[in-house]
Amino acid sequence: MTELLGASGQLAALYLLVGAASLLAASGVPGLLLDRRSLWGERLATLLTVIAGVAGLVGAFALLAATGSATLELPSPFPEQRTVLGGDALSGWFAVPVFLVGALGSIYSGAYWSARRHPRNGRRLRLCYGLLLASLIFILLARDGASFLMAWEVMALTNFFLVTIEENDLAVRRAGWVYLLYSHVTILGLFAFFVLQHRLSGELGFQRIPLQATSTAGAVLFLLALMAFGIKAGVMPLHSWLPSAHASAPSHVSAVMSGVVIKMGIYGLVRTTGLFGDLPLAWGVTVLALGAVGAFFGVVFALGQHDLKRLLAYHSIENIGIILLGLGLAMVGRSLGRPDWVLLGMAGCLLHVWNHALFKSLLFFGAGSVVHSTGSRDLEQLGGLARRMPATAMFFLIGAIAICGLPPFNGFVSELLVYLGLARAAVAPGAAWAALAAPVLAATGALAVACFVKVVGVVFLGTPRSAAATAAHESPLPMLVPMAVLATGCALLGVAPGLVAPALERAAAVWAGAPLAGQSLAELAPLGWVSAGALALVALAGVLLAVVLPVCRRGRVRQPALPTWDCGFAASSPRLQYTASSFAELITSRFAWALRPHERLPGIDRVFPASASFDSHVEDTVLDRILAPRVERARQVAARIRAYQQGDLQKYVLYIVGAIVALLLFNFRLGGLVTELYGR
Amino acid sequence: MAPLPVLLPLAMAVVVFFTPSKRWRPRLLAATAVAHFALTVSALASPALAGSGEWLRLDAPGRLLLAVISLLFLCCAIYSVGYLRYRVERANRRFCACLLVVLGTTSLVAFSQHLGLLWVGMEATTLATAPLIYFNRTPRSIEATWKYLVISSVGIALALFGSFFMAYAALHGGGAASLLFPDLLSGAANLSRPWLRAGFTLLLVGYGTKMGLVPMHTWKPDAYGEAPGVVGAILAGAVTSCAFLALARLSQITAAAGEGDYANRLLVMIGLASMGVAGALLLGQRDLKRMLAYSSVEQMGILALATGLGGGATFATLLHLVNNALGKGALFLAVGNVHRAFGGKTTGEVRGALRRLPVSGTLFLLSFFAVTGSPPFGLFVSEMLILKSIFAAERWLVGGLFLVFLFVVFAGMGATSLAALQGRPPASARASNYRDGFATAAPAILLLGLVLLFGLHLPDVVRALIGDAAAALEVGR
Amino acid sequence: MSSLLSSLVAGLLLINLVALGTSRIGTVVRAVALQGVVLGILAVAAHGEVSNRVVALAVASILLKGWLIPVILFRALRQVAIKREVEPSLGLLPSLLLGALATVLAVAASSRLPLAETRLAPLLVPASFATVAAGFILITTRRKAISQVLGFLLLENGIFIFGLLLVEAMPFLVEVGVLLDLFVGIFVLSIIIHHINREFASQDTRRLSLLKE
Amino acid sequence: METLAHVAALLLFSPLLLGVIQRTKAIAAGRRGASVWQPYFDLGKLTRKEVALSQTTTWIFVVAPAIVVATAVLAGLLVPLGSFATPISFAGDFVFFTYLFALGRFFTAAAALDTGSPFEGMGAAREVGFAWLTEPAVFFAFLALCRLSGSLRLSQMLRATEGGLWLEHTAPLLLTAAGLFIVLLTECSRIPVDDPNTHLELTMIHEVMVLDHSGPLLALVEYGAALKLFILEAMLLHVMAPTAEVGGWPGFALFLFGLSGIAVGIGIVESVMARLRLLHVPTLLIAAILSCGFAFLLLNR
Repeated sequence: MTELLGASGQLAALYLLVGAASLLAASGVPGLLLDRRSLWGERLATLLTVIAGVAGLVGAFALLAATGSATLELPSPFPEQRTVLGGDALSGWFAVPVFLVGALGSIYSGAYWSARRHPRNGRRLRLCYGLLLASLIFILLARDGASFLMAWEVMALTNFFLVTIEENDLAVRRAGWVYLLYSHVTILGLFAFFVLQHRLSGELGFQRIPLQATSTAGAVLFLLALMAFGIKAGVMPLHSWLPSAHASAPSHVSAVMSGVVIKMGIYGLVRTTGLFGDLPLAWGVTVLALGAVGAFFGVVFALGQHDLKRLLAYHSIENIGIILLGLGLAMVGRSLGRPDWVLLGMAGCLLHVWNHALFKSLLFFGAGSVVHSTGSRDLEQLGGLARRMPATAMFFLIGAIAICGLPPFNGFVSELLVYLGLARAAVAPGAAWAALAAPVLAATGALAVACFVKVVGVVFLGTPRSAAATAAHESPLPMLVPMAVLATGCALLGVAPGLVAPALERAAAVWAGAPLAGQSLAELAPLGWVSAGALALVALAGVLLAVVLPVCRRGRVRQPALPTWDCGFAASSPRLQYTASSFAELITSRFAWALRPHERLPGIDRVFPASASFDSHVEDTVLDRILAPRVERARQVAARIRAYQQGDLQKYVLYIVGAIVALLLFNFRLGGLVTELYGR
Repeated sequence: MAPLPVLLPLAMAVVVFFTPSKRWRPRLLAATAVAHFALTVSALASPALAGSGEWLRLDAPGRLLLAVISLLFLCCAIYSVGYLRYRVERANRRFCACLLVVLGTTSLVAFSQHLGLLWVGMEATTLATAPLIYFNRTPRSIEATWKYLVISSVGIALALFGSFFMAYAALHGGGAASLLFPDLLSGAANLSRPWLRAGFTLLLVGYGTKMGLVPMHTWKPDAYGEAPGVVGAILAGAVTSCAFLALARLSQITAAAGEGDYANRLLVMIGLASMGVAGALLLGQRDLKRMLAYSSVEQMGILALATGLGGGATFATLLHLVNNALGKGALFLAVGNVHRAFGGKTTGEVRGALRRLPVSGTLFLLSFFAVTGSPPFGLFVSEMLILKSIFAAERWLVGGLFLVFLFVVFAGMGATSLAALQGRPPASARASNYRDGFATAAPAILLLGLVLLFGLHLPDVVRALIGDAAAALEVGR
Repeated sequence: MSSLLSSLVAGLLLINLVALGTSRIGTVVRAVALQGVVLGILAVAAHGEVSNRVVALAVASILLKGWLIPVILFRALRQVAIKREVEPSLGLLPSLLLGALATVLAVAASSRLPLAETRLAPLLVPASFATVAAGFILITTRRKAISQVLGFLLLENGIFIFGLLLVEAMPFLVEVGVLLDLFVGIFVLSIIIHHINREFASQDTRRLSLLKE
Repeated sequence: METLAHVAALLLFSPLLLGVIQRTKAIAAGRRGASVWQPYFDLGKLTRKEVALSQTTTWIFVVAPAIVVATAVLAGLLVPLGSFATPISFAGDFVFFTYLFALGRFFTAAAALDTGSPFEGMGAAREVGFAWLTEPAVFFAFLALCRLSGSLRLSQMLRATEGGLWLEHTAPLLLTAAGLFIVLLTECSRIPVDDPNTHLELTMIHEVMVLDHSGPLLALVEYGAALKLFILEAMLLHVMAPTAEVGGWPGFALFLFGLSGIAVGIGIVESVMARLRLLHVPTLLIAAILSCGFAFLLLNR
């Protein structure tokens, strides 16, 4: 790998990132001093965020251009500890989407959550938004446990305030509460993780752990990290907080949450697995299995939804699964000493992190634009929006194709890398079982196609299913420009993935702990061919359209245009269209055992049944069918303990007597007294 | 002769008691608190002022305790100036006087080097706080006062019994039966083991009652629930700290006498029990102030547990003591404001506090996160250090339970607090004249700010103060 | 001399049983007062050489426990206008038996504890244990608030008995402080009792259970 | 030259296979039937007809057929014919291959929903509802072929059977072939999965999706279907027979003949079998997954 940037340049980049992060943290502050309705507050916030975003992107790319890492030290609240900030290619890689999506989201919010329409909570939103982005950067730069945890918690709390910004809604409060509980489990897990890691390595932070990971302590460490970061990333089955939280937040916040915040969990997993000198095979297999399960069932649950944003949230779970497949493959490769798998897996994992950030934020922006103009997130209320908001439809379609991993967009590239790694495993002797993930991934892809055909079709195509959808209008420019940027990004990475190959290699090298000898992405993956294929596809389609479109223009179209052929079925109405649920039914019915849909079926009791209605909605099975009952039981146990605080003074005094007697008996049982007596 | 920080408040108490003007009493209170703080600072600065008597001397732990007490009182005094302005209907003669007495007696505890004298201070504190709890003159507050008095008197009596056992242990050991901490420590080797054990057990129960360790915690929710927020702050911040320091000294002596394992086992057991029971009682708690009481029980449990780790975590424990005192103070004051503004303290009556009281509501929310040990607040640092020494001692089970209980407590407190903070104020909530003012908001902000500061960067002064105290409590372990 | 001591101690134990055995609160108050006086005498008798300090202490405690506190309690008793403890949560006879049992256990326990010297301790240690136990029984079985105060007094007396073993250990200041605290405590308690009576129109502590989970 | 032949065969030969199938069915049913060239006439006629566009449809409806054909052609360039070198070949091109068809499916289904007709929505639902079972089967087949050939390039994977390997690994190859045949029947919407020339919309899958297409657009759709059939048959043939053994032009001719043979086979299946109930189709597809999966496992013994 070529050294493009010296150590000094790296340090400068690090300072640049810190500065940008501080700017982000400050972005919401001026608004506090201004009137809650004044537009200047939000304009200023957006301006600061965009400046910080540009500066940060420069810094992040600078880090990506260098090997090795730069660090700087500050005093710490802990005795004999230092606060250490550091920057390397891995941090840089994860920092890029933070700045990009963050800045775009801030622009988007100017129209989506304007101070005019939301005077009450606009200032709080902008303040927390800036703090959230800043904390994300500090998470990426923190090298010691204490500051990592601090930044982590700031992220968790600001994120909580953003989720509960519309706290009047009970559902939002519940979503926020579940989120808060989960994130506290995370923080406690990390708490234990770092303390244990300090116990093992004598260093409270991201230092290589000397002891071999095969020991029990190592395994405990790994499991703690997997739990804590898994919750944040939304790894099945630790994902339950995610769908409702992402659905409740304002759309540009959902975009940031889904696009970059949950990636911090991935970042944590990558960092921690990178800490260990050696990786047991079992760990890689575990991650691989989690990835497969998450990807498949994530999309299955998504098919069951008819809330647009919940559906997208479940797709985040699916994509996290795909990312984990890459990570797991890399881990297996390291255990089995196969640098080519390591590079392919890690590259797939990291590239998909970027890709998901691009198309998932794009989709959430699109969803937000739909909500903005129709005021509804319910798929069954929408339809025919492509005619009313063509630009949004266009961008959403691009995002949909990209998230399905179809060429010529970016999703395909990262999935291809993972597939290549898996196929190499299939060819290799003795590790073919790893390749079993490939068919699962294929099924996932096909289901994703099904799901997004459903979304695009039901939301944007056909005819409107409600008055709100009929009255829909195109969103203002500040909401469209960010989508355009992201869509361009999807296309660019899809057509020219070669651009990021060197950066990918550096980041993967950081994880592997040493440059991967003799491995280069250019040799392992046909990135050039991918570009060629994508371009060929576009060209072919272009040529055909050049032939077809004139035909469809010039007089050959039957005038006047007539309604759709209804197969002789008179009185066809928009209500007759296939709904989202009915579209997915063929698939979801096969997974009723996992989805547990709540259904209300009308019974047909007489010859001419009256008009009846059928509805079904899918809750989060893990949360509602598994966790909720356990929590209820815990409550009952607690209630039993309460009964002892029954307000009777005499009983209280009896407790004291009991305590003395018990402790003295404990004293006797220890036998210390006896030995004292007879010892003398 | 007893030093000024003890005498001044007591004298002022008398003055205040005989001050006719209702408006001047709170001001005198505040003035005294300021003076006391000044005295404390000077005492910290120059050992000469730290008293030189054999019984009344300010050693390092005492210095730390005195600093905490004085600071907390300063804030509470300023707060009560604003608070009493809203309670003009109540006579504040006893209130102000008793507050000052408590200040004096707690300072006495900080100064006392003699087990018996320390006991006198604690008992006096108990008696002086009773009228404070009784401030509201409602049947509920009477009941609370009654329970508080009986239970803590019984407990404190047991502490006296334990102190006698200690003396007898010394006597039996053949030494002069002295209850001076230095003597006990130096002569620890030949204390009679059974009397020592029995004595420590009784003292643990006795001062544990004042701290509110399970199962002696029963008075706490009632007292904290019915007393004004400022009194709760003092009880949870200052009085418990005094009791804890007594326990810490005693466990040090016990350890020096070679019975450390025994004492530690008791402390860890009781500490975990306190955390667990507090967590259970916090789940589904609907009363904000009782919630604070149980949270205090949990914090005391953490302190006991950390002390039971056998010296490894002394610095962390004392840091936690400081953080808890300040954080609890902030929380109590903020909740007190909310209580004022809604005229109720159950989640049925209090909703949408964030909207009705932007300042106090936010303070409430933040200090909730602070008290549950979320970074970047100070309690996070101390809890992390404590967990560190738990793992360092390879008490994996204890560590696991510690984490689980922390989560349960967070879940319980969070559900209650958020129910009170979020949403819209209920129509039933009667409008009140209470608005966030300087006197009622600033103290909480100051306390919370300090907790935050200790979380981000521990000033060298504080670090030195805690470090010396820790070193002093490590001697002979 | 030791016969005097032993008879005094026996008296103490007897008083405990009386306090446990009667339902008339007035009697209990008198019993506790008498116990205070006996304690004073014991304090002097316990120590061979009679120093002014011991005497002063004895006089103080006799005055306080034998006169002042009973006066306060009788006043309280008059205010609340009740005569006897009806329906205790544990019947009189059982509590009596319990007290006897506690005494036996106290003797047994103290016999197993290592004692410094053999003149006083064998008498005083069991006596103090037994009295403390009696105090606890009184607090936990009687329902009237004032009876609980009396139980607390017994508890204090028991501890005082033990304190006699180490007069030289206790600085005068502390002794006085203890007595002062005791006095103030009883005083405050009687005030609260007064308020309880006014607010709840009763002395029954069962009414005092508004505050619970 | 070879590339030219490849492209020519792909573009021109594919409709013939449809004709062959129709003819076979006709003969099997005792009729003379239309000539095998009939599909060409149909396509020609359709291109000359006018287009009828529904009021509800958007640009997606127009773009979809073009994309279907484009993807099919591109995919066709990845599959070797006979022993000739493939025009495009790179490591992992089998993923590209599969995802191209997925893209085509995406647009076909989207276009169907674009019309807003309940029937076409139904067809789209069925199309995507079966595809998620065919793709794993295809990937298992590919994994087996990777394993067999030790290469990640479609051109070499499909020629893995040369050099007597075929006789060595008969069992897994036959299993794979069986699985792929089921996939082919599903993807090209043949009996027993779908009946291309039924007239009851409620029972259709592919046909009902394109009800609203007309004129040149319909021509493109039909042509795309023909290409798909051609490509999948080519794949199947490679797996079924050691196609690489006979090299050069004779091999190429032989290969095309083999394709027609498979078409005949399909025709016979269509005439002897009845259409399955929709609910039983997934079972059939799971059988396809299993047989390909077994093939892969067998190769890992």
